[in-house]
This record gives sequence, C-alpha cells and structure tokens, in this order.
Amino acid sequence: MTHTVAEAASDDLEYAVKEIQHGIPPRVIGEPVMEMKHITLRFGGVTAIKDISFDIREGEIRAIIGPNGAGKSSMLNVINGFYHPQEGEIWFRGKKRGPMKPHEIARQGIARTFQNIALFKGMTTLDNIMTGRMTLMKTGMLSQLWWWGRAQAEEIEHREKVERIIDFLEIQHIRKTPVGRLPYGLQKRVELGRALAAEPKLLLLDEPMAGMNVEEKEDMCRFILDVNDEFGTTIALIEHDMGVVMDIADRVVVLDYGKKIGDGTPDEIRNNQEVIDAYLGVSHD
Amino acid sequence: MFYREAGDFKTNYADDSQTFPIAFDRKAYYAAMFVAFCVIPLVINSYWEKSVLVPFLVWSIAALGLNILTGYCGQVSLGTGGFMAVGAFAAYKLMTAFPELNIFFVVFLSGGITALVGIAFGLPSLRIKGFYLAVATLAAQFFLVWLFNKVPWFYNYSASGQITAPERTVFGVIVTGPNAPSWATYLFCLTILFLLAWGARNLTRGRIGRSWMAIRDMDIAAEIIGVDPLKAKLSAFGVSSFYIGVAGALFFASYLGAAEVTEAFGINQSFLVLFMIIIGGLGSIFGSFAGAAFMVLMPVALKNLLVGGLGWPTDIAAHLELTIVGALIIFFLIVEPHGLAQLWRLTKEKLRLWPFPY
Amino acid sequence: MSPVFLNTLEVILNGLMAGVMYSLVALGFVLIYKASGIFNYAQGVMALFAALTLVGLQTGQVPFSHLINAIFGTEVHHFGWELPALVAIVLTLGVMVIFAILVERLVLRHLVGQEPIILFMATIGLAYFMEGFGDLMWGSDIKKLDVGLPSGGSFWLEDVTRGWAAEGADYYGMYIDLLDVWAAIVATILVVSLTLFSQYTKTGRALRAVADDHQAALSVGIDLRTIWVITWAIAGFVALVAGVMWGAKSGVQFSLSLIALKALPVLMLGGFTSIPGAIVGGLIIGVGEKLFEYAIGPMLGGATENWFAYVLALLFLVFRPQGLFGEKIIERV
Amino acid sequence: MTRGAALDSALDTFPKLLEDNARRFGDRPANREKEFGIWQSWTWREVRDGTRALAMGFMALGLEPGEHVAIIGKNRPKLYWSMIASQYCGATPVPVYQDAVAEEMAFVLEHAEVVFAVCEDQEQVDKVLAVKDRLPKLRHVIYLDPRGLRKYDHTTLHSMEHVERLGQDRRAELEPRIDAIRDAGKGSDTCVMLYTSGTTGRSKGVVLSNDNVIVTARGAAQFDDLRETDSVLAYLPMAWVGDFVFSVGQAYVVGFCVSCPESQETMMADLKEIGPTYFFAPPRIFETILTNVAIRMEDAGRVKKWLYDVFMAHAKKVGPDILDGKPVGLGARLKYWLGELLIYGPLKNVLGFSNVRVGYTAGEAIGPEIFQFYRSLGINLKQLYGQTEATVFITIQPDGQVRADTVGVPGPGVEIRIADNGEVFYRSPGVFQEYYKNPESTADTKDAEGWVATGDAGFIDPESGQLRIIDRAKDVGKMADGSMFAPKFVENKLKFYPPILEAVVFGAGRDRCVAFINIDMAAVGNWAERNNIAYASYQELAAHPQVYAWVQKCIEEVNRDVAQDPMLSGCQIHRFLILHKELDADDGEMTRTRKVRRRIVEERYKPLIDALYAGEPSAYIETEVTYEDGRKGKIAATLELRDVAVFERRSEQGRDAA
Repeated sequence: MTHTVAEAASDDLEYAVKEIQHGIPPRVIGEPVMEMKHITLRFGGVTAIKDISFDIREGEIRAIIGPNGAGKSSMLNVINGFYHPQEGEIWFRGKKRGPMKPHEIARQGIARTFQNIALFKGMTTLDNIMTGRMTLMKTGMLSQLWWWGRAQAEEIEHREKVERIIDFLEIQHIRKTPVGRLPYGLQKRVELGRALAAEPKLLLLDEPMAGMNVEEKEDMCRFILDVNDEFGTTIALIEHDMGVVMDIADRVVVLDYGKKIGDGTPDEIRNNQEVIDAYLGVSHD
Repeated sequence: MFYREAGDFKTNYADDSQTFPIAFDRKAYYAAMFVAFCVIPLVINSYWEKSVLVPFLVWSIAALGLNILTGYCGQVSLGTGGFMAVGAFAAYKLMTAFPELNIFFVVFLSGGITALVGIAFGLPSLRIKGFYLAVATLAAQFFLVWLFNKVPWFYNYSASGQITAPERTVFGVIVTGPNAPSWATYLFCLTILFLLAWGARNLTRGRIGRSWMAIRDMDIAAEIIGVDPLKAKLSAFGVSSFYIGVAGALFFASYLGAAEVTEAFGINQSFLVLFMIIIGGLGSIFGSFAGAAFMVLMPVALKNLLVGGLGWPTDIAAHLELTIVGALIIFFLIVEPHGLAQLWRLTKEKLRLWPFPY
Repeated sequence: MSPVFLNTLEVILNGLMAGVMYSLVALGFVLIYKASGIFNYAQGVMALFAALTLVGLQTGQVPFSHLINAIFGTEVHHFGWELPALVAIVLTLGVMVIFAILVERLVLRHLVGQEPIILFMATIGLAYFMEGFGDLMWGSDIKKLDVGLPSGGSFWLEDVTRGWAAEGADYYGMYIDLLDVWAAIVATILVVSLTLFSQYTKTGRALRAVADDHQAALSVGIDLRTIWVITWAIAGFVALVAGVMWGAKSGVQFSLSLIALKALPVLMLGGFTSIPGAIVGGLIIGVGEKLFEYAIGPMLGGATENWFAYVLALLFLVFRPQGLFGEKIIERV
Repeated sequence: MTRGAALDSALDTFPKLLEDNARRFGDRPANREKEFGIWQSWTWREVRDGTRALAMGFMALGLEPGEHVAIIGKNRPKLYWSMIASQYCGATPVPVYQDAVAEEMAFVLEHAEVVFAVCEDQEQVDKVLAVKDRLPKLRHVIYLDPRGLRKYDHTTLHSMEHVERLGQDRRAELEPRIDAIRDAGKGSDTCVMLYTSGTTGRSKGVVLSNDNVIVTARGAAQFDDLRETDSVLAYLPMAWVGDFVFSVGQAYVVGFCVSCPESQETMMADLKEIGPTYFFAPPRIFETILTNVAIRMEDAGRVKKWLYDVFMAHAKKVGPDILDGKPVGLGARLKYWLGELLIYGPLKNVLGFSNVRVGYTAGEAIGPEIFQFYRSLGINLKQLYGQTEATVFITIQPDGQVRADTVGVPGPGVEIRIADNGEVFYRSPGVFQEYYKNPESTADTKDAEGWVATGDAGFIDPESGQLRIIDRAKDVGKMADGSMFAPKFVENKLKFYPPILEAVVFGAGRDRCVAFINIDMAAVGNWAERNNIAYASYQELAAHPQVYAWVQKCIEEVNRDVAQDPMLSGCQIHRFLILHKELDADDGEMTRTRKVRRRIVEERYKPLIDALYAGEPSAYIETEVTYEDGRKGKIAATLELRDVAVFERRSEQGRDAA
C-alpha cells in the first residue's frame, strides 16, 4: 500500500500516449476531400449555377449561403449526383468523378439530408435509420429469405451501430414510432440520423434549421457541432439564416444568382462588400 | 385485456426484432399453427376444401406476392392474373414434360419462371411511375393471356385449349387433379403457403424489405441515400411474381384441376387480388391473409344467404353479390383505408392498454 | 393503286374511326382526373350503365323487375310504353347527373385527402357496384340499342373506291360502317363543345382552375364539391355518348364496360391530364392496332388488338416517360 | 433465501459477497440496464469481473484504503460497480444526489474529502470541475459516458474504459493487492457514507459499517422471503439509503437482479417491461400513479368505465381481505376472480405491477385511499418505517397484518422505546457508526447505550401492536391556548385530495391555523382541460376562482374530519391561500426527497402568513426563484386569501379509524 499520489501522477505520464488515443485528438482540418471546378448547370435555357469553383476540406464545416434562388440547392444536388452539370469537374478524395448515379455516389461516402424532410413516412424511426446503412449491408436475397444466420447477424450488427446513433441524437423514445407521426423537429433529427448511419465521408445538410424555433435551432446546432466533433465528419451545409451559419461554419461560400460572390472564413465574409450588398438587396426577404 | 406483458422484456436484438415480440402473440400464433396443421386436416371435407380453405390458401399466396410489389415496394400492378397464368402454364408444361419431377419442384420452378417473366415486365417501372405503371402492367395481363390462348404449344395442342392437371403425389398421396383427397390438397397448399409467408416476413424485415419500402415512400430520397432503384424494383417484381406464379400453379393444379386461360386468369383475378391487399392492408403480411379470407368468405357467405337461405335465382344473387362487394369495398376504403391489418393493430393496441383508452 | 395500298387505307380509316371512340372514353377519364386527381376506373361501366338505362327507358322496362319477381313471385317486365330516343336520352342524362351527385355525396366526400391508389380502388368498387346494380336494374341480357343513327356499310364509298384499284385486281371497294362515321362526327362535336365550354364559360374556367391548383382554386372561392359533381356529370354525359355509340354498334352488354380498358393505353400515350393528348392518343392507338392486326396479326394467330395498344403505349413511355404532350420532368428534392 | 448462519458470518463484506454470488449464481443475471433499445444484462460473474477490473483501475490511479470516492449520477450498473470497486481498494463510496445544485454538491464533496469522483456524464463532470478549487484532495475524475468530454483536459480526467485499461495493464501486480484487501475486510469496516438530506440545516454524512448494511439487509430479506429469482428496478437516487440497501445490500445478500431504467422519463415504461417482483416507492409515486390511472380512466369508453367502477368497488370491499388470506364468501371470490381477469390483471399489467410479490412504501404517510387501492388490486403493498441512521429498517409490516395507519412491528433485531414526550427511540444492528466529522451531532442523536432518537413522535397502537407515527417530534407544538398542534397530521390529510400536491399548515403559538396550498398540476390541469378552462401557467391556474373553490371544499372536508379528534380539533384550518409557485428544492423550500422545509417557507413567505392572520382578502408577494441552470429570477403575484368553515365535534359520531 505504498502507492502514493506522486506515483499515480507519474503513471499518468506513463500513460500519456494512451491518453491521447483514448481522449480523441483535437480537431484537424485537412486536405480538400471535395473540389468543385468551374461547375456550370443549366436547365434548358436557365443557368442555375455559373462557373463556380470551391473546395471542402477534410473535417471542416463548410457552409454554402445565399438568398433564395441563388443556386444553393442545385449545388448540393450537383455534389451528390442528382443533377449533372454541363460543364466543370468534380474531384472527390483525389479522384475526378465520372458520370455516376446518385446511389453510386452515396456508396462512395456522401450522405445528405433534405430541405423538405424526405423521410420514409411509412417506416419507423429505427427502420429509417437502418435504411441509411443500406450501402453498408451486403447479404443476398437467399440469406435474407432464410434469415437465421447471416442475414440476422448482419441485421444485429447494424442495429447496434444504429442504436448508438439513436442514443447520440437522443431519440430513444421514438425508436419504434412511424416517422409520419413525429413533430417536425424530431423528423429533422431522424433524418440527420439516417444520413449519419451511412458513416459518410462527407455529410451534406440542406437547410438543417429551416422552419425551426430558436430552441430547436440550438439543439440542431449542437448536434451538427457534435457530429463534426465526435465523428470527425466533414460537413457541408446550406442555410439562408446567416447568423447561425457564421457561428458554426469554418468557411463559407456565398452564392447569388448562380454565381459565387464570396468565399472565406465567417469574419472575411462579414466584411465582404459584395456579400453585404447582396444581402442588403434581399433584406426584406 | 388478455395481455400480461410485465416482465416480458428483451435482452438482445434478435428477440427484440422477432416476428411476435409479445409472448401472448407468440402463443396465439403457435396455437393457430397447431389448428391449421393438425386439427383442420382431420375434419376437413370437400365442400370446405373447394369453396373456402384451398381458395383461401391459394389467394393468400397471390395476395402476399402482390403485397410485396404494391404494398411494400409501392408499384401498383394489374397484371396478377397474367402472372398467375404464367405459373399455371409453366406448371402444366413442367408436369407434362417431366412426369418424374417432384411436384414441389414443379411448383417452385413455375414460380421461378414467373419471376423471370415478372422481371421482364417490371423493366418499364424504372422509367414509368404511378398509374402509368399500373396501366402498363395491364399490357402483361392482356399479352400473356393472349399468348396462352393463341400459341397451342402452351396447352399441348389440346382441342379445347384447356389444360388439365395430371395427378402428382407427395409421399404417395395425390395432391393435384380432381382425385386428390381434400386433406392432402389442403395440407399441400398450406405447407407451401407457410414457407412462402415465412420467407415474405424475412424478406420484408431486412435490408431488401427496407429498400422496397424506401422506394415506396420516397423514391428519389431512397436513391440519394444509396438504394439502387433498379435492384429494388426488379427484385420486388421478381419476388412478387414468384409468389404469384406459385399461386397460379396451385390454383390450376390443386384447386381447379383444369383451366382455360381467359376464364381462370382474366383481368378480374388481377382486381380480386388487388382488392385483397387493399382491404387486408397494404404493406402487411397479416393483411394479405385477412384480405384473402375476406374476399373468399364474403361471396360464399352471400351465396349461402341469398341462394341457400332466400332461394333466389343464382343470376340475381350473382348481381346482388357484385353490388354488395362493390359497396363493401367503398365502405371499407372510407372507414379504414389502411385495411383490416390496421383495424387489427388498433384492436390489439386497445387490448394491450386495457382498461385504459390510451 | 394496288389493292394492298387501298386495303391499308381502309384499315387506317377504320382505325381512325375506332380511335375517335377510344378518345371519347379517354376524355371521360381525363376530365375526372384533371378535376379531382381520381383515376376513374368506373368510366367504362358508367358507359354501360348509361346505355342500359337508355335502352330500359326507351323500351319501358320495369326497373329491378327480376328482383321484384324473385321476391314477390310476380311476373312484371314492361310498362308497355316506349319513349322517343331524344326523350330517353334527356332522361338518361338526368339519371347520370343524379348519379354524379350520389357519387360525390356518398363516396368522394368521405375520401378527401386519401392516397391516389385508395381513390382508384374506390372507383373499382364503384365499377363493381354499378355493374351489379345495372344488371339488377335492367337485367343482364344483351340488348339492342337504336337511337335512329344510320348503320351498315357505305355503298357509296364502296362504289367510288372500287374504281380506284388497278384494272382486273381482286378488289371490291372500301368498307366503312356509317355508324362509325356518325360516331366520329358526334365525338368531334362533343370534343369541340367541351373545349369551348372549358375555355369560354365561367364553370369551365373554374374547372380548369381546379385542375391547375386545388388550393388556389379553393382560396378564390371555388366550391370543390360542386366542381366534382359537375365533372362527374360531364363524365357521365361523355359516358352516355360513348355508350350510345358503342351500344348501337355491338349491342348493350357487359363487354361494353371493357371499352374502359381500351382507353387506358390512350391515356398513357396522351397523358392523364391532356385533352389533346387523349384525342391524338386515341387516333394513334386506333390506327396502330388496326394496322398491326392487318399486317402482322395473322402471323401471330390474330386478336392482337387485345394487347397491342398496351404494348405500344408501354414502349412509347419507356422512351418518353412524359408522354406525348408532357414537358420534360425536372425532378426536385 | 440466504446461506447458513456460519457461512453468512464469513461473508461480512460486499467484495466477499460478490465473489460468493459469482460462484453460486454465476450465470444468473445480476444487473440489467435499458440501453440502446434492449435490456443489456450482466451475470453475477460478469459483475464480479467488471467490478474487479474497475477496482484495479482505481488502484492503478492511486486509490488508497480509507479514502472516499464520490459516485455521482443516475442509477447505472457501472456506478454501482464503482461502489464495490472502491471497497475492493479499501476505500469508502459516497454516493451523491445527482440532481443537487453545485453548491450542495460542493459541500458534500468537500466535507467528505473525496479523492475520486466517478461521474455519469458531462453534466456531472462539469459540476465537479466547477468546484474543483474547493476540493484540494480530489485527484481524479472518472466518467462513464464520454459524450462531449473529448475536448476536456484529460490529465486528471479519465473515461471508465481507460481506467479499466490502466488496471488491466498492471493486473499481475494489482490483482493480489485487491485480493489481500478483500480478505482483510471485516464486518466492522466502513461500508458506505450517505449524506442525509435533513429537513433542517446542512446535510450530515452517515457512516454505515458492513455489518450495519449486511445484517439489516439479511434480516429484512428473510422477513420477506426474498429469493435470487426476484428482481427490482433501481430508480430512486443512489445517494438515498433505501436504494443502497435494496439495490446493493439485499441484492448482494440474496443474489437477485437489479435493473436500471433508461432514463427518468422512461421509468414507467421500463417498470412495465421489467415487471419487478420487489418494488419500493415513496407515497408520492404511488399517488402520482393513482392520479394518472384516474385521469386516464376519465377518458375511457362507457362500458370500460362501468366495468372499472363496478369491479373497483368490489375490490375495495374484498380485495384486501383476499390478500390477507381472510375468509371471503365464494360469490365474492368468484366476482373478484372475474375482476382480476377483466380489470385488476390488465391494470396491474399496464402499470408494471403484475409480478410484484412484496412492495413497500415509506418516508411519509400514505393516504389510506391510495394504500388500499393498490392492496385491493392484489398488490402486496406494505409500509415500513426507517431512516438513514438505522440503515432503513426500524419497523416493518408483516404479510397479512397490513394497515394504512401504522408502520409495522420492529424489524429483526430492533428494539423500540417511546419517550415521555412521545418521541420514538430505537436500537438495532443497523444503527449507524457516526456522523462523519461531527461528533456533537452523533452524540445528540445516539446515546451511549446505542439508542437513537428518530425525531418522530408516535405510539404503539394497542389494537395491532404496531407503531403509529403522528408527526416530527419537534413539529408537534402547542397552540396559543395550549392545545396540541400537529401540522404534518393535517397536511397529510390534505395531500390525499387530488388537487392538493403540498400543504403547509401554520399555527404554532397562534389561536388558529392557516395553510399554504400547492396544487397538483397534473390533476388540476386535466380537470381544467375537461372543463374548458384556459390557463397559461401554474400561476394562472392556481389563482383561478374555481380551483380555489375546489380546494376550499377539500379543506372543509378535512376540517370536518379533524374536528372529530378530541386532541387535534384545534388544528382545523381557518384560512388558506394557494401559492403562486410550486415549492421547489432548487429554492431550498424542500429537501431533495421533497420534504417541505417548514422554517424556510415560513421565513420566505412571512408577509403572506401575516396577511392570513390579519384577515386581509388578498396579499402581494415577490419571491426570488432559482432556475434549473442556476440563474435566478423574481416572480411576483397578488394572491387571494380565503376563509374556510370550521366545525364542532359531533359527539354522537366516533372518530374514523383512518
């Protein structure tokens, strides 16, 4: 029983290395995971996005802002392959992306949420989030048909992961509630859960705080920061609420009428005359 | 009221996601299975077999199949009759071409062939949605019936254009054709239904089922989060057609014994099965059974009442029956658009909360 | 001109005539779909029901006579009078309006806001109901319908066209049924008047407003229920015309209700919401299936009309999902 | 079932009991916790291994024998393990009320000189770190749930997993050391230190020895024939002695399973799932459940309501007798059986009481109506009387001798003595060792012969031979005319009425009594909804004239009842008011166990009391409140003061037994 306090302290030093492993390293912003180069998107005669370039770096929270109709949503749809731009290149994790279907892009590790919640209304919270892991599940038709064995084992393995997300988002009490019955704020959270379930390399959030009251917005901000923090997920989000974005984003791109009018840290954006003009111009909005 | 759930808790995910998580339900299910497999075969007679039980079993399989496609995957199909015809004719050709082949194989192979046909007709679903697709599936219905009518090879060049089921046995007991004993056809169909229902439950609770439901609920979002619509839709068409093909084979081989394609597999059958799943409940295995039972029992009951009870001519009874069926369908849709399954769920919820109202 | 060419021409003409009839039925679908988003499967049965009612009224049949006889052991069949065609038609129209009101009161009103498939199923239920009800009311035997339209082949056309063929060719002239011609004329009048109605009357504009945007229509004070009654009444009228034409041609019987199935591929081709689509689609399908049956049918054992229209529409949609007149769909999330 | 006496005496510490249980019940469940959607389970063997691993981790971090380890959090298996793990190191666990505000918690941590703090999550870690400067002895903080703690400085902060790993890395060296400490452990060693919330003043650290806990727990377990197949739901604060004795003491002695709910909000659902066989709750919880039953049944259909009324009336008549095994007619029995099928069974099922074999309530008087309700359903609910200083058990009601107005006979090994002033004294194996660092208080409470003053006034009921408690001894006072003033007695009567949540009666040294009322938001809110009364807040609802009228009616009924008591008829309430805010522990008006701190209430609301006695029709009050996050604010209100009818004793009618 001669183990003293001093010795305990030296033990701490001894375990310093392990400590870093168990406490998680501080947040590091790395190389670009996604680069958009000179993207132009047209619908018939209308140009939704005009020659826009920017990048998203590993581990950062990147915001795309702009007034309504600025091309933010189109941009998100280009990133996840729902729209195919007529011009420009998209580089993802160091490779130029060829023409791909949205579900293939999802498989590459890009997940997203939607501005007008796009949950599967007939399914429970749990099933919705499980569906988010679709890209990670593998068992074939025959195993599924037999269930016992591989299919069940896979199901349970993924259920465990999903339950962690449910716990993380604090939605245990609605686990088995059909999502159609949930209030708006919770639906948004479930949708975030579904996107997280895919363990994405890049998470796209389309107006995650739209239509929320102040309290719900605060909750959502906390979850976004926590996701970025706990899982180190790279996040790109669209918002038209400037205030919130400036608080949580590392860097911000500003679009207006399909063109990029600003790109930089929140502070830089705040002082960008073009951005100020654009926002003043729509201040009645 | 009957539920005693205190202490009925789950310590692992396998238990939590089992088909009947409540012990009381589990017991009821075992009891029902015991009655179905061990009691009914002892008391069954030809009337019950031909007018109630076997049609119920066969239509249940078809309803399961259509429910997978329409209820789970959201693709409305009006081609059920045509796909049943594929199953029936496949079974007929297989039975006549390979007399030694075990009837189980025949039935499942027929399902497999129907699945391939179903996938082929499901291809347009990748471009066409909603009612356009529903109407498109009518193409399958009309084309297939026409095909089996016009190409004599399918009915082995018989003069009447009819196909007649040869006798096949399981463990030495005849299960097809007119000479099969009631209990044997019943047990044969029941076994197949049991296996298929179990498979349907398994498919719909896992990855594949969720990909179907995702497509059903919001196809664009489903694709963006990684569901391959091609695989999801075609697998639904395939599995659904497999079930319907099996139903068609049994309908022909065990129930009718002989069939003429335009009569046995017309568009009315397509609607009949659609009614079953709507009244039973879309996206519910139980609903498929409930709907099949309802649609099989109601005409029998009406007929007994009108013809047997009141002594009316059969044609008037038939017209009245049609009127009542139509009115009942509308009534049901108004009262409970989610079908008998939802009614059952609500009742169960009430019983579980008894004596509380919520 | 070679007989083959002339025969083809005849087939095309006949196809056009048939196509007009398809358009007529399809029109009924489109009207209801546009106004209430309901895919009305009962349109065909409505035509049957209208035709049955017309015949029944015309010949003075006692409604529900079979049922009455079965219950009371009586032997009633006819009142013993006959009505002029025009009076009978007007009365039938009245029945169809009452029917429209009942449908709105008893069915549609209770199904507001349900999924399209539920509404669709309800119309199938309605179809079953009307089929049984029509049979109960008027009996299920095949009836002859005669409203005084000329029928039979046109000798004049036969005579004229016989001379067109090359000398010595085995050709007896073109055959076109006068009834078809009349049907085409009536249908054309109907389509034109419906178009005028929807363009230039207040009710018509309200109908279009509802079709474009339910919410907006409600907000400017258009009563949705009235609109439904009107559209169903118009659809009933269209069904009556279709029933009369088809009934005059091949008798009033159950198979009349199957013309609805003929109209479906027309809808796919032309789009559920487009009136010109229904017309052009009908003509394409009419000509297409007749030509196919004429040219390829015999090789396949005939009766290809049963499915050709569907397969044509299917293939067409696969390559052009927006249909004939639809705009390219830009999907949004 | 417990082991033979000889074996029992060898198993005199918790580490020894744990290892014995792991040998005897190796694969039986010891702990369950609802987490991630299912009931995670640990067998006794796993609990032993987990606890030992933690113990080695603690030791690796330098925990020394005799030191104190604070345990802060909700009921969670690993926090229970931490207690035993501390004992493996020879240290003493000090569970702390997790909902305590920083100041209260700081006092306990400082006073107990804790060296380690085991916290459930970020919230608790933050509270500890906030007062770290005042805790010079605190060396390490260990947390269970890592969420949000990543960015914290981890020099003295550790995740539990990390601690286990530290121990594992030096297993060869540490294992013999914990084994040695375990073997050296004695019954007289300190087992745990529990801080009493105390109705007055600062809380005191009650030191209990292994013998205290183990002997009492064993005695009570034998009294109720508890078995290893039993199960309990651990949902009451870990810092409360009852939870320690039930969820640790008896669980270890008997070997039954302890389940922890997912969260406070899901407690009722979890209770239903687990369906415990042994259940404990303070009267407040039974009351809440009953209120909920009543509210939910209000909305039931006519048939159900009729069935419910008919069968509940029958149950009231014969239920308790059937439960006590008294003779009941065959017809009544049949009807009861039918009721069990249709109403009682389903009701117990929905509430989660289907399997309850032994249920206890204690801490305060329970309303006879409430008590009988549960008993009539066939739930074996009993009362016990106890306190922290006695390691819970002083008196217990034996099966078949259960009454609403008494608290039972002395527990195994307990002696009872009633002093001249009516105060109850006891002497038992569970009598605490001392108040930590507070010899004066220890001496005040426990005399040289081991008799402990309970502070409660009571007497032995001559009819049943059971103890009956009237009130806090010091609260039983005199009115101006010298007659007896027992506020608690009246308050408890008031609290049994649905609209009244809390009542505070004043009158010591005065000529008449007045009362403050807190309404029950659940019951009154529901009633308001039913009667289309709109309200935006508690304050608004409390001031509503109809609510006043309702409460007034209740008070008059109590007065009528009190008037019949020859000793206490002077305690009738003459005037009352409904407070504009709920009495709140955060404002110091109540203890953490929700007992009213009478003196503080009296001080804070003095103007109101004066106004009541002055006969004014209304009074203005401004009070400071503390919000959950510690911010302070002010609320002000003008309250209505009302008169109530008082009654003369009716000589012809005997006093109601209840």
